[in-house]
Amino acid sequence: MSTLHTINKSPYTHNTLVSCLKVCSERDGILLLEDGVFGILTSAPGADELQQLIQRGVKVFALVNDIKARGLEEKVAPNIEPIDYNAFVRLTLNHRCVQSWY
Amino acid sequence: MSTLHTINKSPYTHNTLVSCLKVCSERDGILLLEDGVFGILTSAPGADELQQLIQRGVKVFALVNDIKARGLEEKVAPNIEPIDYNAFVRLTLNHRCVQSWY
Amino acid sequence: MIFSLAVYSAPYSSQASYSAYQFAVSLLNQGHSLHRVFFYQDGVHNATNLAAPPQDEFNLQKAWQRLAQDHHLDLVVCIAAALRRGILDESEAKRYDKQSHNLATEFCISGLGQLVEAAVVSDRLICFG
Amino acid sequence: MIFSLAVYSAPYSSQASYSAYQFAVSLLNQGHSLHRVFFYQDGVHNATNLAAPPQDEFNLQKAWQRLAQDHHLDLVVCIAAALRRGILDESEAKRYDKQSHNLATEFCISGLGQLVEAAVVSDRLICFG
Amino acid sequence: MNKKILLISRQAPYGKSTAREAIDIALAASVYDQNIGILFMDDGVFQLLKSQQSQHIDQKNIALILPALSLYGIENIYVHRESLDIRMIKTDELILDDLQLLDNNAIGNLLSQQDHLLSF
Amino acid sequence: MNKKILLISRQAPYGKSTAREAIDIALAASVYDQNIGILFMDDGVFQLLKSQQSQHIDQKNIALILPALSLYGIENIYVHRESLDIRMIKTDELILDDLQLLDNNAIGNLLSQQDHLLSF
Repeated sequence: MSTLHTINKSPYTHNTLVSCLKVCSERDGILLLEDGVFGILTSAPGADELQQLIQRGVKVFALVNDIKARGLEEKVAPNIEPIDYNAFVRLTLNHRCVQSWY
Repeated sequence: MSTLHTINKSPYTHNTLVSCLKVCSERDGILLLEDGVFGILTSAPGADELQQLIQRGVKVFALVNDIKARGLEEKVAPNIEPIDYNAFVRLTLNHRCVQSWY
Repeated sequence: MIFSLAVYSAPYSSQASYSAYQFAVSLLNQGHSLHRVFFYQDGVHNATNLAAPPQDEFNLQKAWQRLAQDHHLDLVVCIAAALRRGILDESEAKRYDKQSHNLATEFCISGLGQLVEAAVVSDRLICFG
Repeated sequence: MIFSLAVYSAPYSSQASYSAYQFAVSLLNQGHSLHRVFFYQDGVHNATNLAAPPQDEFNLQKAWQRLAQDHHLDLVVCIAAALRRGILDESEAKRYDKQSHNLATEFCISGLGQLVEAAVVSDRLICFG
Repeated sequence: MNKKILLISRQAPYGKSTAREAIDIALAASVYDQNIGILFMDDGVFQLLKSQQSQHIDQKNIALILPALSLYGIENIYVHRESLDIRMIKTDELILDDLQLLDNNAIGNLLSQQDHLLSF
Repeated sequence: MNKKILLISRQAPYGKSTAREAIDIALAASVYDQNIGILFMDDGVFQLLKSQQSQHIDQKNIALILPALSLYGIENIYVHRESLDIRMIKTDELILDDLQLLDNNAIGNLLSQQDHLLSF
């Protein structure tokens, strides 16, 4: 079974996304939430590594409420799936455990 | 007159030091304190830019209490001056105003 | 499935405790059970009964209380973190000779062991910080 | 010279309010004057009288109070930030129908204008956050 | 005594209350007869996106509060150009249109001309 | 029911209370009969420097608290090797000598074997 990583800090300000990507395994999932959703931007630090991980099988999600709140709906990078709180709950059940990065 | 910049976040974790260095003028001063004192390490992100600014005239200080607390006394990069709280107060008087980065 | 949540941030100052609340609402709506919400570090401020936010702002303290009433939730505040941050129930206030106490109803104060016990009992433990 | 300080972080959780305190001690020792310390954002938690940290840990709330007594300091807590975070004096507690209040002596609650006034009056305004 | 005071707002909206509480200070400061400016830089520039819909997380919309700055007489609203560029944000995406875009050197100069800096 | 629980401590000591409060959880957890481990990574590795003298900022010395981990029966103490390397910290500077150094892949594997992750 695999790990779900949640990231709630802006990748422009904190190193959390980059730290997470280093130890993320190929069957893991990543959920961006709160200020972590700035990681959906193609200009974000770590965005290229994130796309490479997606190509290798990592699934990346972002909380749609946080995307809309910050006005980023039109800016979501390819292969990142916006989800709501209900899907967040289901996601935690599809993974063995959850690592929260902050 | 010039600006004193204080930085209290670790440069390994936050982008504050790098942001500060971008807008730091040649007659400015920089004080590293709290977790900002990890910026005294030669391996810190932004350490090279910091040394370049020092060469151009920027004065860089670090709070000695915070250096000692974190066990970094032997690791201070060249041209960074450890100072105590009393010298911190005097430093704020030698500059026109203080920009706190966090 | 059995969930527990750990909340490490203060309401208003940080969005993390709001996210934890929305997560709790969603898992309960899906029929899962919520064994415990454990408030640690600045998360203990979720349990103050003295907050008076503007009427037109979301009141997270009240929202936790309503959710606890509706679903018989166990909202536990870490005693060590609470004492350092000025969140006290009546008996702690007496013990430390304080004139007042400020723990909201529906919350209780207990030890760090309650977080470990929650981990043992729950299928999922999610941290919000 | 006339200083004022702005403190934006909670004691214990963050080192910033401790740094502000040491800065205040140093400037007073050097004979400067401290017009005001303004507590904003999570800094308002410096003013709780309910914190009960372990005996062998530095008690920042008490340290501010002693410093204020010794030097007749003006320790001002922002009312908007305090109401949202559950820091109340007696009259605010009455206004918002709360059973208790928790503002420590030596601190007072006032508006954001007190920070602006401090900036106008002071030669140096230093922010700790 | 008329003082030059610059607020520097560097945090993203919503994840922390910092952005919101910096604006509150700007509005409070405007009633005093001082020379108040505000500078958005780093993640603070995200506060300026006009497409924000913060009702989805039960918070007040910062894009709707910001126009009050000029109504309250705060004329000098600065934005760090490089912070916009790094985030690939174009000026037509911003809620305010009377913004002064400054490069790194101009910001260094701006800071050095102030009497006080209030940073968030 | 014996569960595998890993604490992940990623914050520097002293600037925030996070590092200290993570250790408190580890010590509290040890009295339960579970399989408890702790991983230091990112700035969390600074907690391990033995030269700390935190009395200079009136805080308790984390380097003096950490040896309690093994006394309390927490045998698995992991350190992210790259976090040490990036900070140019050598293992002989560390307060504990029973540390298991792990590379990126090994940490990915370690996480995937746990029942719960408690992150700080």
